[in-house]
Amino acid sequence: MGYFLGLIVVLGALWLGLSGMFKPLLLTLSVISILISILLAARLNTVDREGVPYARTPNLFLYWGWLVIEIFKANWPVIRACVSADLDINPALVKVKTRCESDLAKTIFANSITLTPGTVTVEVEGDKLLVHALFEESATPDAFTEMDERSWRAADGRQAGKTTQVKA
Amino acid sequence: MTGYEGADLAIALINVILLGLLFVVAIAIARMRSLFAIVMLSGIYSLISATWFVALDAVDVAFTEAAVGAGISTALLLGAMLLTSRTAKPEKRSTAIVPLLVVIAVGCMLVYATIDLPAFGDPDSPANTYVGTAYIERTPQDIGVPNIVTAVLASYRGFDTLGEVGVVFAAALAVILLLGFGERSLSATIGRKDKGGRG
Amino acid sequence: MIGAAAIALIVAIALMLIRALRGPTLYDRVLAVNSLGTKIVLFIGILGFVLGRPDFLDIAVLYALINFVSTIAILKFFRYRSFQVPLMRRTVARQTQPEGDDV
Amino acid sequence: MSEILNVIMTIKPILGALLCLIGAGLAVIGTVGVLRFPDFYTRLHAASVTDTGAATIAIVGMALLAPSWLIVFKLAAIWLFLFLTGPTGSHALANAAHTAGLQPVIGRQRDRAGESDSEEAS
Repeated sequence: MGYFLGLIVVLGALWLGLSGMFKPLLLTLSVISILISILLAARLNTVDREGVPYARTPNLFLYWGWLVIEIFKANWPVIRACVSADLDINPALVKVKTRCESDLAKTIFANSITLTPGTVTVEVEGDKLLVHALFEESATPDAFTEMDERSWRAADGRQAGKTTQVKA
Repeated sequence: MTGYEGADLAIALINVILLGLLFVVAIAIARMRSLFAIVMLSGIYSLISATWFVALDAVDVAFTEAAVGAGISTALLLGAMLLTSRTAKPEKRSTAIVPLLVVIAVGCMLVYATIDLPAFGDPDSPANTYVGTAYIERTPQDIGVPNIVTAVLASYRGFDTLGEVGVVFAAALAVILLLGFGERSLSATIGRKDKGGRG
Repeated sequence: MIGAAAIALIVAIALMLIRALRGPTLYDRVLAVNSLGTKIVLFIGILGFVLGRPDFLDIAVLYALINFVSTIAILKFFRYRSFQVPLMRRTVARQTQPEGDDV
Repeated sequence: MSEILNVIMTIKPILGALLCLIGAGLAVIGTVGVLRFPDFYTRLHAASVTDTGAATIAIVGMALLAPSWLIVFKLAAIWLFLFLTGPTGSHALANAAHTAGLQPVIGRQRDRAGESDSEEAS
Protein backbone atom coordinates (compact mmCIF):
# COMPACT_ATOMS: atom_id res chain seq x y z
CA MET A 1 0.00 0.00 0.00
CA GLY A 2 2.86 2.35 0.79
CA TYR A 3 4.14 1.87 -2.73
CA PHE A 4 0.82 3.08 -4.15
CA LEU A 5 0.97 6.14 -1.90
CA GLY A 6 4.49 6.96 -3.04
CA LEU A 7 3.46 6.60 -6.67
CA ILE A 8 0.44 8.87 -6.15
CA VAL A 9 2.59 11.55 -4.51
CA VAL A 10 5.19 11.48 -7.29
CA LEU A 11 2.58 11.51 -10.06
CA GLY A 12 0.76 14.39 -8.41
CA ALA A 13 3.99 16.35 -8.09
CA LEU A 14 4.75 15.67 -11.74
CA TRP A 15 1.30 16.83 -12.82
CA LEU A 16 1.46 20.04 -10.78
CA GLY A 17 4.99 20.76 -11.95
CA LEU A 18 4.12 20.33 -15.59
CA SER A 19 0.86 22.32 -15.51
CA GLY A 20 1.17 24.87 -12.71
CA MET A 21 -2.64 25.35 -12.61
CA PHE A 22 -4.72 25.27 -9.47
CA LYS A 23 -8.31 25.64 -10.76
CA PRO A 24 -10.81 23.14 -9.33
CA LEU A 25 -11.86 21.76 -12.73
CA LEU A 26 -8.28 21.04 -13.75
CA LEU A 27 -7.43 19.55 -10.37
CA THR A 28 -10.37 17.14 -10.75
CA LEU A 29 -9.11 16.15 -14.18
CA SER A 30 -5.63 15.62 -12.73
CA VAL A 31 -6.98 13.35 -10.02
CA ILE A 32 -8.80 11.29 -12.65
CA SER A 33 -5.68 10.97 -14.79
CA ILE A 34 -3.55 9.96 -11.81
CA LEU A 35 -6.09 7.31 -10.84
CA ILE A 36 -6.04 5.91 -14.38
CA SER A 37 -2.23 5.77 -14.29
CA ILE A 38 -2.29 3.96 -10.96
CA LEU A 39 -4.81 1.46 -12.27
CA LEU A 40 -2.67 0.76 -15.32
CA ALA A 41 0.46 0.36 -13.18
CA ALA A 42 -1.38 -2.05 -10.90
CA ARG A 43 -2.58 -4.06 -13.87
CA LEU A 44 1.01 -4.25 -15.16
CA ASN A 45 2.20 -5.49 -11.73
CA THR A 46 4.94 -2.87 -11.63
CA VAL A 47 4.10 -1.49 -8.19
CA ASP A 48 6.59 -3.27 -5.95
CA ARG A 49 9.87 -2.60 -4.14
CA GLU A 50 11.93 -2.26 -7.29
CA GLY A 51 9.35 -0.38 -9.34
CA VAL A 52 8.80 2.19 -6.62
CA PRO A 53 12.13 2.49 -4.75
CA TYR A 54 11.23 5.58 -2.74
CA ALA A 55 12.28 4.09 0.59
CA ARG A 56 15.93 4.53 -0.38
CA THR A 57 15.58 7.91 -2.10
CA PRO A 58 18.28 9.65 0.00
CA ASN A 59 20.78 6.88 -0.79
CA LEU A 60 20.00 7.10 -4.48
CA PHE A 61 20.36 10.88 -4.50
CA LEU A 62 23.72 10.67 -2.74
CA TYR A 63 24.87 8.15 -5.29
CA TRP A 64 23.56 10.32 -8.10
CA GLY A 65 25.49 13.34 -6.91
CA TRP A 66 28.69 11.30 -6.83
CA LEU A 67 27.93 9.88 -10.27
CA VAL A 68 27.40 13.30 -11.89
CA ILE A 69 30.86 14.46 -10.73
CA GLU A 70 32.34 11.20 -11.97
CA ILE A 71 30.65 11.67 -15.35
CA PHE A 72 32.12 15.12 -15.73
CA LYS A 73 35.58 13.82 -14.90
CA ALA A 74 35.18 11.05 -17.48
CA ASN A 75 34.06 13.50 -20.16
CA TRP A 76 37.51 15.04 -20.60
CA PRO A 77 39.44 12.18 -22.22
CA VAL A 78 36.59 11.45 -24.63
CA ILE A 79 36.33 15.11 -25.67
CA ARG A 80 40.10 15.22 -26.15
CA ALA A 81 39.94 12.06 -28.27
CA CYS A 82 37.17 13.61 -30.37
CA VAL A 83 39.09 16.75 -31.29
CA SER A 84 42.73 15.56 -31.27
CA ALA A 85 44.42 15.61 -34.64
CA ASP A 86 45.45 11.96 -34.76
CA LEU A 87 42.88 9.44 -33.62
CA ASP A 88 44.39 8.34 -30.32
CA ILE A 89 42.02 5.71 -28.98
CA ASN A 90 42.47 2.16 -27.77
CA PRO A 91 39.11 0.39 -27.66
CA ALA A 92 38.77 -2.86 -25.77
CA LEU A 93 36.18 -5.30 -24.44
CA VAL A 94 36.55 -6.11 -20.75
CA LYS A 95 34.63 -8.31 -18.32
CA VAL A 96 33.61 -6.75 -15.02
CA LYS A 97 32.39 -8.67 -12.01
CA THR A 98 29.79 -7.06 -9.77
CA ARG A 99 28.66 -7.74 -6.20
CA CYS A 100 25.19 -6.35 -6.85
CA GLU A 101 22.39 -8.88 -6.39
CA SER A 102 18.99 -7.33 -6.98
CA ASP A 103 17.89 -6.31 -10.44
CA LEU A 104 17.64 -2.69 -9.33
CA ALA A 105 21.25 -2.59 -8.12
CA LYS A 106 22.50 -4.29 -11.27
CA THR A 107 20.51 -1.88 -13.41
CA ILE A 108 21.97 1.08 -11.56
CA PHE A 109 25.52 -0.24 -11.89
CA ALA A 110 25.21 -1.09 -15.58
CA ASN A 111 23.52 2.21 -16.36
CA SER A 112 26.20 4.11 -14.45
CA ILE A 113 28.87 2.44 -16.55
CA THR A 114 26.97 3.33 -19.71
CA LEU A 115 26.37 6.90 -18.56
CA THR A 116 30.05 7.49 -17.94
CA PRO A 117 31.50 8.49 -21.29
CA GLY A 118 34.17 6.11 -22.48
CA THR A 119 32.52 2.92 -21.24
CA VAL A 120 29.36 1.13 -22.40
CA THR A 121 27.79 -1.99 -20.93
CA VAL A 122 27.28 -4.38 -23.81
CA GLU A 123 25.85 -7.38 -22.01
CA VAL A 124 24.77 -8.43 -18.53
CA GLU A 125 24.97 -12.09 -17.61
CA GLY A 126 24.47 -13.08 -14.00
CA ASP A 127 27.05 -11.11 -12.02
CA LYS A 128 29.36 -10.47 -14.97
CA LEU A 129 29.14 -7.45 -17.23
CA LEU A 130 30.70 -7.16 -20.66
CA VAL A 131 31.96 -3.59 -21.04
CA HIS A 132 33.26 -1.89 -24.15
CA ALA A 133 35.75 0.85 -23.30
CA LEU A 134 37.24 3.56 -25.45
CA PHE A 135 40.60 3.43 -23.63
CA GLU A 136 41.86 0.08 -22.47
CA GLU A 137 44.16 1.61 -19.85
CA SER A 138 41.25 3.33 -18.07
CA ALA A 139 39.08 0.19 -17.97
CA THR A 140 41.02 -2.03 -15.59
CA PRO A 141 38.82 -4.06 -13.23
CA ASP A 142 39.86 -1.84 -10.30
CA ALA A 143 38.44 1.20 -12.05
CA PHE A 144 34.92 -0.11 -11.53
CA THR A 145 35.18 -1.33 -7.93
CA GLU A 146 34.29 2.00 -6.34
CA MET A 147 31.26 2.47 -8.59
CA ASP A 148 30.24 -1.13 -7.93
CA GLU A 149 30.57 -0.65 -4.18
CA ARG A 150 28.60 2.60 -4.20
CA SER A 151 25.77 1.35 -6.38
CA TRP A 152 25.50 -1.75 -4.23
CA ARG A 153 25.27 0.43 -1.14
CA ALA A 154 22.70 2.73 -2.77
CA ALA A 155 20.33 0.03 -3.95
CA ASP A 156 20.88 -3.09 -1.86
CA GLY A 157 22.74 -1.79 1.18
CA ARG A 158 21.66 -2.89 4.60
CA GLN A 159 18.39 -4.44 3.50
CA ALA A 160 19.97 -6.95 1.17
CA GLY A 161 20.02 -9.63 3.83
CA LYS A 162 16.52 -9.02 5.12
CA THR A 163 14.36 -8.99 2.02
CA THR A 164 14.17 -11.94 -0.27
CA GLN A 165 14.82 -11.07 -3.86
CA VAL A 166 12.16 -11.78 -6.44
CA LYS A 167 13.82 -12.17 -9.80
CA ALA A 168 11.54 -10.86 -12.52
CA MET B 1 20.58 41.85 -21.20
CA THR B 2 18.13 39.06 -21.31
CA GLY B 3 19.68 37.26 -24.22
CA TYR B 4 16.59 37.81 -26.34
CA GLU B 5 17.90 40.64 -28.51
CA GLY B 6 19.20 39.83 -31.93
CA ALA B 7 16.63 37.05 -31.93
CA ASP B 8 15.11 37.99 -35.28
CA LEU B 9 18.28 37.32 -37.23
CA ALA B 10 18.89 34.08 -35.34
CA ILE B 11 15.31 32.93 -35.98
CA ALA B 12 15.52 33.73 -39.67
CA LEU B 13 18.78 31.81 -39.89
CA ILE B 14 17.29 28.89 -37.94
CA ASN B 15 14.28 28.72 -40.25
CA VAL B 16 16.46 28.70 -43.34
CA ILE B 17 18.80 26.03 -41.98
CA LEU B 18 15.93 23.81 -40.83
CA LEU B 19 14.27 24.03 -44.25
CA GLY B 20 17.61 23.22 -45.87
CA LEU B 21 18.00 20.15 -43.65
CA LEU B 22 14.47 19.05 -44.55
CA PHE B 23 15.36 19.43 -48.21
CA VAL B 24 18.51 17.33 -47.84
CA VAL B 25 16.64 14.59 -45.98
CA ALA B 26 13.86 14.54 -48.58
CA ILE B 27 16.37 14.18 -51.43
CA ALA B 28 18.17 11.41 -49.56
CA ILE B 29 14.88 9.56 -48.96
CA ALA B 30 14.05 9.80 -52.66
CA ARG B 31 17.44 8.45 -53.69
CA MET B 32 17.97 5.64 -51.18
CA ARG B 33 17.12 2.00 -51.84
CA SER B 34 17.51 0.47 -48.36
CA LEU B 35 14.05 0.56 -46.78
CA PHE B 36 15.39 0.58 -43.24
CA ALA B 37 17.46 3.69 -43.90
CA ILE B 38 14.38 5.30 -45.41
CA VAL B 39 12.33 4.55 -42.29
CA MET B 40 15.05 6.05 -40.09
CA LEU B 41 15.31 9.10 -42.33
CA SER B 42 11.56 9.64 -42.32
CA GLY B 43 11.73 9.62 -38.52
CA ILE B 44 14.46 12.25 -38.72
CA TYR B 45 12.36 14.18 -41.23
CA SER B 46 9.40 14.41 -38.89
CA LEU B 47 11.66 15.31 -35.94
CA ILE B 48 13.18 18.21 -37.86
CA SER B 49 9.86 19.37 -39.28
CA ALA B 50 8.34 19.34 -35.79
CA THR B 51 11.24 21.49 -34.65
CA TRP B 52 10.51 23.82 -37.50
CA PHE B 53 6.85 24.01 -36.41
CA VAL B 54 8.05 25.07 -32.97
CA ALA B 55 10.15 27.80 -34.58
CA LEU B 56 7.00 28.94 -36.41
CA ASP B 57 4.97 29.13 -33.14
CA ALA B 58 2.68 26.25 -34.18
CA VAL B 59 3.15 24.36 -30.94
CA ASP B 60 0.08 22.14 -31.20
CA VAL B 61 1.02 20.96 -34.68
CA ALA B 62 4.52 20.25 -33.38
CA PHE B 63 3.04 18.12 -30.60
CA THR B 64 1.08 16.05 -33.08
CA GLU B 65 3.98 15.74 -35.48
CA ALA B 66 6.29 14.58 -32.69
CA ALA B 67 3.87 11.97 -31.38
CA VAL B 68 2.58 10.65 -34.69
CA GLY B 69 5.45 11.26 -37.10
CA ALA B 70 8.40 10.29 -34.95
CA GLY B 71 6.66 7.81 -32.68
CA ILE B 72 3.84 5.79 -34.18
CA SER B 73 4.60 6.04 -37.88
CA THR B 74 8.15 4.74 -37.39
CA ALA B 75 6.79 1.70 -35.59
CA LEU B 76 4.09 1.16 -38.23
CA LEU B 77 6.56 1.48 -41.10
CA LEU B 78 8.88 -1.02 -39.43
CA GLY B 79 5.94 -3.37 -39.00
CA ALA B 80 5.10 -2.95 -42.67
CA MET B 81 8.72 -3.67 -43.56
CA LEU B 82 8.34 -7.07 -41.93
CA LEU B 83 5.91 -8.04 -44.67
CA THR B 84 8.03 -6.93 -47.62
CA SER B 85 11.62 -7.13 -48.80
CA ARG B 86 14.40 -5.02 -47.38
CA THR B 87 15.27 -2.93 -50.43
CA ALA B 88 13.23 -0.99 -52.94
CA LYS B 89 13.30 -1.93 -56.61
CA PRO B 90 15.54 0.35 -58.65
CA GLU B 91 13.54 2.62 -60.92
CA LYS B 92 14.18 3.24 -64.54
CA ARG B 93 15.23 6.78 -65.32
CA SER B 94 12.56 7.21 -67.96
CA THR B 95 9.68 6.35 -65.60
CA ALA B 96 11.10 8.64 -62.89
CA ILE B 97 10.31 11.65 -65.06
CA VAL B 98 6.53 11.38 -64.50
CA PRO B 99 6.58 11.81 -60.69
CA LEU B 100 9.02 14.68 -61.12
CA LEU B 101 6.57 16.44 -63.44
CA VAL B 102 3.69 15.82 -61.03
CA VAL B 103 5.69 17.21 -58.12
CA ILE B 104 6.71 20.29 -60.06
CA ALA B 105 3.11 20.92 -61.17
CA VAL B 106 1.74 20.58 -57.63
CA GLY B 107 4.52 22.80 -56.30
CA CYS B 108 3.67 25.51 -58.82
CA MET B 109 0.00 25.30 -57.86
CA LEU B 110 0.83 25.62 -54.15
CA VAL B 111 3.07 28.61 -54.77
CA TYR B 112 0.28 30.17 -56.83
CA ALA B 113 -2.18 29.51 -53.98
CA THR B 114 0.02 31.25 -51.42
CA ILE B 115 -0.44 34.53 -53.30
CA ASP B 116 -4.06 34.58 -52.15
CA LEU B 117 -3.21 34.00 -48.47
CA PRO B 118 -3.58 36.98 -46.12
CA ALA B 119 -0.35 38.55 -44.88
CA PHE B 120 1.27 37.12 -41.76
CA GLY B 121 -0.41 38.61 -38.68
CA ASP B 122 -3.03 40.49 -40.73
CA PRO B 123 -5.83 41.59 -38.31
CA ASP B 124 -8.46 41.50 -41.09
CA SER B 125 -7.72 37.93 -42.20
CA PRO B 126 -10.59 35.40 -41.95
CA ALA B 127 -8.81 33.55 -39.15
CA ASN B 128 -8.81 36.68 -37.00
CA THR B 129 -12.26 38.11 -37.71
CA TYR B 130 -14.98 35.45 -37.53
CA VAL B 131 -15.33 32.60 -35.11
CA GLY B 132 -11.66 32.52 -34.04
CA THR B 133 -11.89 35.71 -31.98
CA ALA B 134 -15.13 34.52 -30.40
CA TYR B 135 -13.40 31.33 -29.25
CA ILE B 136 -10.47 33.29 -27.84
CA GLU B 137 -12.77 35.70 -25.98
CA ARG B 138 -15.28 33.22 -24.64
CA THR B 139 -13.20 30.18 -23.73
CA PRO B 140 -12.10 31.40 -20.26
CA GLN B 141 -15.74 31.99 -19.17
CA ASP B 142 -17.38 29.15 -21.09
CA ILE B 143 -15.06 26.29 -20.29
CA GLY B 144 -12.11 27.47 -18.23
CA VAL B 145 -9.47 25.32 -19.89
CA PRO B 146 -6.17 27.18 -20.43
CA ASN B 147 -5.52 25.71 -23.88
CA ILE B 148 -7.96 27.12 -26.42
CA VAL B 149 -7.26 24.42 -28.97
CA THR B 150 -8.34 21.83 -26.42
CA ALA B 151 -11.52 23.80 -25.74
CA VAL B 152 -12.37 24.04 -29.43
CA LEU B 153 -11.70 20.37 -30.13
CA ALA B 154 -13.30 18.85 -27.06
CA SER B 155 -16.20 21.21 -26.40
CA TYR B 156 -17.17 23.63 -29.18
CA ARG B 157 -16.73 20.96 -31.82
CA GLY B 158 -17.21 17.97 -29.57
CA PHE B 159 -19.34 15.91 -31.97
CA ASP B 160 -16.94 16.61 -34.82
CA THR B 161 -14.06 15.33 -32.70
CA LEU B 162 -16.08 12.27 -31.69
CA GLY B 163 -16.54 11.39 -35.34
CA GLU B 164 -12.86 11.97 -36.02
CA VAL B 165 -11.86 9.72 -33.14
CA GLY B 166 -14.14 7.02 -34.53
CA VAL B 167 -12.50 7.27 -37.94
CA VAL B 168 -9.00 7.20 -36.48
CA PHE B 169 -9.89 4.21 -34.31
CA ALA B 170 -11.22 2.30 -37.29
CA ALA B 171 -8.11 3.15 -39.29
CA ALA B 172 -5.79 2.05 -36.47
CA LEU B 173 -7.74 -1.19 -36.09
CA ALA B 174 -7.47 -1.86 -39.84
CA VAL B 175 -3.72 -1.16 -39.86
CA ILE B 176 -3.11 -3.42 -36.88
CA LEU B 177 -5.13 -6.21 -38.48
CA LEU B 178 -3.26 -5.80 -41.76
CA LEU B 179 0.20 -5.74 -40.18
CA GLY B 180 -0.77 -8.49 -37.76
CA PHE B 181 0.79 -7.45 -34.48
CA GLY B 182 -1.20 -10.18 -32.73
CA GLU B 183 -0.76 -13.92 -32.37
CA ARG B 184 -1.19 -14.67 -36.03
CA SER B 185 2.03 -12.82 -36.84
CA LEU B 186 3.81 -14.85 -34.18
CA SER B 187 3.34 -18.15 -35.96
CA ALA B 188 4.05 -16.50 -39.30
CA THR B 189 7.38 -14.99 -38.19
CA ILE B 190 8.56 -18.10 -36.41
CA GLY B 191 7.72 -20.20 -39.43
CA ARG B 192 9.60 -17.81 -41.67
CA LYS B 193 12.57 -17.72 -39.35
CA ASP B 194 12.85 -21.50 -39.35
CA LYS B 195 12.99 -21.60 -43.12
CA GLY B 196 15.84 -19.16 -43.58
CA GLY B 197 17.17 -16.76 -40.97
CA ARG B 198 18.49 -13.46 -42.15
CA GLY B 199 21.58 -12.10 -40.41
CA MET C 1 24.72 34.68 -27.33
CA ILE C 2 21.90 32.21 -26.85
CA GLY C 3 21.08 32.58 -30.53
CA ALA C 4 24.64 31.46 -31.23
CA ALA C 5 24.03 28.42 -29.00
CA ALA C 6 20.94 27.57 -31.06
CA ILE C 7 22.93 27.89 -34.29
CA ALA C 8 25.70 25.69 -32.88
CA LEU C 9 23.15 23.02 -31.98
CA ILE C 10 21.75 23.17 -35.52
CA VAL C 11 25.27 22.64 -36.84
CA ALA C 12 25.55 19.60 -34.58
CA ILE C 13 22.21 18.32 -35.90
CA ALA C 14 23.39 18.77 -39.49
CA LEU C 15 26.64 16.92 -38.80
CA MET C 16 24.75 14.08 -37.14
CA LEU C 17 22.56 13.93 -40.23
CA ILE C 18 25.68 13.08 -42.24
CA ARG C 19 26.23 10.02 -40.03
CA ALA C 20 22.59 9.01 -40.50
CA LEU C 21 22.95 9.31 -44.27
CA ARG C 22 26.26 7.47 -44.53
CA GLY C 23 25.54 4.54 -42.23
CA PRO C 24 27.28 2.20 -42.85
CA THR C 25 25.58 -0.31 -40.50
CA LEU C 26 21.97 0.04 -39.44
CA TYR C 27 23.06 0.44 -35.82
CA ASP C 28 24.93 3.59 -36.82
CA ARG C 29 21.70 4.92 -38.21
CA VAL C 30 19.74 4.12 -35.05
CA LEU C 31 22.51 5.73 -33.00
CA ALA C 32 22.32 8.81 -35.23
CA VAL C 33 18.54 9.04 -34.82
CA ASN C 34 18.79 8.63 -31.05
CA SER C 35 21.55 11.19 -30.65
CA LEU C 36 19.75 13.55 -33.03
CA GLY C 37 16.70 13.26 -30.80
CA THR C 38 18.71 14.30 -27.73
CA LYS C 39 20.09 17.29 -29.61
CA ILE C 40 16.62 18.27 -30.81
CA VAL C 41 15.34 18.16 -27.22
CA LEU C 42 18.09 20.59 -26.23
CA PHE C 43 17.48 22.67 -29.34
CA ILE C 44 13.75 23.07 -28.69
CA GLY C 45 14.53 24.13 -25.13
CA ILE C 46 17.02 26.74 -26.28
CA LEU C 47 14.67 27.82 -29.08
CA GLY C 48 12.01 28.58 -26.47
CA PHE C 49 14.44 30.94 -24.76
CA VAL C 50 15.48 32.51 -28.06
CA LEU C 51 11.83 33.20 -28.90
CA GLY C 52 11.20 34.45 -25.38
CA ARG C 53 8.58 31.80 -24.70
CA PRO C 54 10.07 29.04 -22.54
CA ASP C 55 6.64 27.37 -22.29
CA PHE C 56 7.71 25.36 -25.30
CA LEU C 57 9.55 23.07 -22.91
CA ASP C 58 6.48 20.84 -22.82
CA ILE C 59 7.37 19.66 -26.30
CA ALA C 60 10.92 19.01 -25.23
CA VAL C 61 9.62 16.78 -22.42
CA LEU C 62 7.43 14.91 -24.90
CA TYR C 63 10.38 14.48 -27.25
CA ALA C 64 12.67 13.15 -24.56
CA LEU C 65 10.11 10.41 -23.90
CA ILE C 66 9.18 9.63 -27.51
CA ASN C 67 12.82 9.46 -28.52
CA PHE C 68 13.45 6.75 -25.96
CA VAL C 69 10.33 4.77 -26.83
CA SER C 70 11.05 4.81 -30.56
CA THR C 71 14.68 3.75 -30.06
CA ILE C 72 13.58 0.81 -27.96
CA ALA C 73 10.86 -0.09 -30.48
CA ILE C 74 13.34 -0.06 -33.37
CA LEU C 75 15.87 -2.20 -31.50
CA LYS C 76 13.22 -4.61 -30.35
CA PHE C 77 12.13 -4.96 -33.93
CA PHE C 78 15.68 -5.73 -34.99
CA ARG C 79 16.37 -8.24 -32.30
CA TYR C 80 13.19 -10.21 -32.65
CA ARG C 81 11.98 -9.27 -36.15
CA SER C 82 8.58 -8.50 -34.65
CA PHE C 83 7.00 -6.47 -31.91
CA GLN C 84 5.18 -9.40 -30.40
CA VAL C 85 7.50 -12.40 -30.31
CA PRO C 86 9.67 -11.76 -27.21
CA LEU C 87 6.81 -11.63 -24.73
CA MET C 88 5.06 -14.61 -26.24
CA ARG C 89 8.18 -16.69 -26.58
CA ARG C 90 9.22 -16.04 -23.02
CA THR C 91 5.90 -17.20 -21.62
CA VAL C 92 6.04 -20.27 -23.85
CA ALA C 93 9.58 -20.97 -22.67
CA ARG C 94 8.55 -20.58 -19.04
CA GLN C 95 5.78 -23.07 -19.42
CA THR C 96 7.90 -25.73 -21.06
CA GLN C 97 11.36 -25.30 -19.57
CA PRO C 98 12.05 -22.98 -16.65
CA GLU C 99 15.69 -22.31 -17.62
CA GLY C 100 15.23 -21.66 -21.28
CA ASP C 101 15.46 -18.01 -22.19
CA ASP C 102 17.84 -18.08 -25.08
CA VAL C 103 16.90 -14.71 -26.58
CA MET D 1 23.51 42.53 0.83
CA SER D 2 21.24 43.87 -1.89
CA GLU D 3 24.30 44.89 -3.89
CA ILE D 4 25.53 41.33 -4.02
CA LEU D 5 22.04 40.30 -5.07
CA ASN D 6 22.14 42.90 -7.83
CA VAL D 7 25.46 41.64 -9.10
CA ILE D 8 24.14 38.08 -9.09
CA MET D 9 21.02 39.13 -10.96
CA THR D 10 23.04 40.87 -13.67
CA ILE D 11 25.52 38.04 -14.01
CA LYS D 12 22.91 35.27 -14.06
CA PRO D 13 21.58 35.68 -17.64
CA ILE D 14 25.09 36.11 -19.05
CA LEU D 15 26.29 33.01 -17.23
CA GLY D 16 23.23 31.09 -18.37
CA ALA D 17 23.73 32.01 -22.01
CA LEU D 18 27.43 31.16 -21.73
CA LEU D 19 26.62 27.74 -20.29
CA CYS D 20 24.12 27.12 -23.10
CA LEU D 21 26.82 28.01 -25.60
CA ILE D 22 29.32 25.67 -23.93
CA GLY D 23 26.76 22.87 -23.95
CA ALA D 24 26.06 23.43 -27.65
CA GLY D 25 29.81 23.44 -28.31
CA LEU D 26 30.14 20.10 -26.50
CA ALA D 27 27.32 18.74 -28.65
CA VAL D 28 29.24 19.77 -31.77
CA ILE D 29 32.41 18.12 -30.43
CA GLY D 30 30.55 14.92 -29.66
CA THR D 31 29.10 14.91 -33.16
CA VAL D 32 32.54 15.41 -34.67
CA GLY D 33 33.62 12.36 -32.67
CA VAL D 34 30.68 10.38 -34.02
CA LEU D 35 31.77 11.30 -37.53
CA ARG D 36 35.45 10.48 -37.00
CA PHE D 37 35.55 7.32 -34.92
CA PRO D 38 36.25 4.10 -36.76
CA ASP D 39 33.44 1.74 -35.73
CA PHE D 40 29.99 1.63 -34.20
CA TYR D 41 31.00 0.96 -30.59
CA THR D 42 33.47 3.82 -30.43
CA ARG D 43 30.90 6.14 -31.96
CA LEU D 44 28.58 5.19 -29.12
CA HIS D 45 31.10 6.69 -26.67
CA ALA D 46 31.29 9.91 -28.61
CA ALA D 47 27.50 10.15 -28.64
CA SER D 48 27.35 9.69 -24.88
CA VAL D 49 29.31 12.94 -24.47
CA THR D 50 26.29 14.71 -25.91
CA ASP D 51 23.85 12.74 -23.80
CA THR D 52 25.56 13.54 -20.50
CA GLY D 53 27.93 16.49 -20.50
CA ALA D 54 26.35 18.69 -23.16
CA ALA D 55 22.79 18.05 -21.96
CA THR D 56 23.63 18.77 -18.32
CA ILE D 57 25.54 21.98 -19.02
CA ALA D 58 22.95 23.31 -21.46
CA ILE D 59 20.06 22.51 -19.10
CA VAL D 60 21.82 24.21 -16.18
CA GLY D 61 22.35 27.23 -18.42
CA MET D 62 18.67 27.26 -19.41
CA ALA D 63 17.68 26.97 -15.73
CA LEU D 64 19.72 30.11 -15.02
CA LEU D 65 17.81 31.91 -17.78
CA ALA D 66 14.40 30.63 -16.66
CA PRO D 67 11.89 33.28 -15.57
CA SER D 68 9.86 31.06 -13.22
CA TRP D 69 10.17 27.96 -11.06
CA LEU D 70 7.75 26.09 -13.28
CA ILE D 71 10.28 26.25 -16.10
CA VAL D 72 13.03 25.07 -13.79
CA PHE D 73 10.89 22.10 -12.81
CA LYS D 74 10.29 21.21 -16.45
CA LEU D 75 14.01 21.46 -17.16
CA ALA D 76 14.70 19.20 -14.20
CA ALA D 77 12.16 16.73 -15.57
CA ILE D 78 13.86 16.77 -18.98
CA TRP D 79 17.26 16.21 -17.36
CA LEU D 80 15.88 13.33 -15.31
CA PHE D 81 14.31 11.71 -18.39
CA LEU D 82 17.50 12.09 -20.40
CA PHE D 83 19.56 10.59 -17.61
CA LEU D 84 17.20 7.68 -17.04
CA THR D 85 16.53 6.84 -20.68
CA GLY D 86 19.88 7.69 -22.27
CA PRO D 87 21.93 4.81 -20.87
CA THR D 88 19.06 2.37 -21.36
CA GLY D 89 18.89 3.35 -25.01
CA SER D 90 22.63 3.10 -25.60
CA HIS D 91 22.82 -0.22 -23.77
CA ALA D 92 19.96 -1.59 -25.87
CA LEU D 93 21.79 -0.38 -28.96
CA ALA D 94 25.13 -1.91 -27.96
CA ASN D 95 23.45 -5.11 -26.87
CA ALA D 96 21.49 -5.44 -30.11
CA ALA D 97 24.64 -4.87 -32.16
CA HIS D 98 26.59 -7.37 -30.06
CA THR D 99 23.86 -9.99 -30.27
CA ALA D 100 23.69 -9.54 -34.03
CA GLY D 101 27.41 -10.30 -34.17
CA LEU D 102 28.88 -6.92 -35.00
CA GLN D 103 32.54 -7.19 -34.05
CA PRO D 104 34.18 -4.18 -32.38
CA VAL D 105 37.53 -2.82 -33.54
CA ILE D 106 40.03 -3.64 -30.79
CA GLY D 107 43.48 -2.23 -30.15
CA ARG D 108 45.24 1.07 -30.60
CA GLN D 109 44.01 3.15 -33.49
CA ARG D 110 46.25 5.60 -35.27
CA ASP D 111 45.65 7.41 -38.54
CA ARG D 112 42.97 5.05 -39.72
CA ALA D 113 40.30 7.68 -39.90
CA GLY D 114 39.64 7.40 -43.61
CA GLU D 115 39.33 3.65 -43.53
CA SER D 116 35.83 2.29 -43.13
CA ASP D 117 35.89 -1.39 -42.44
CA SER D 118 32.27 -2.33 -41.90
CA GLU D 119 29.70 -3.39 -44.39
CA GLU D 120 25.92 -3.19 -44.48
CA ALA D 121 24.74 -5.63 -41.85
CA SER D 122 21.19 -6.04 -43.06
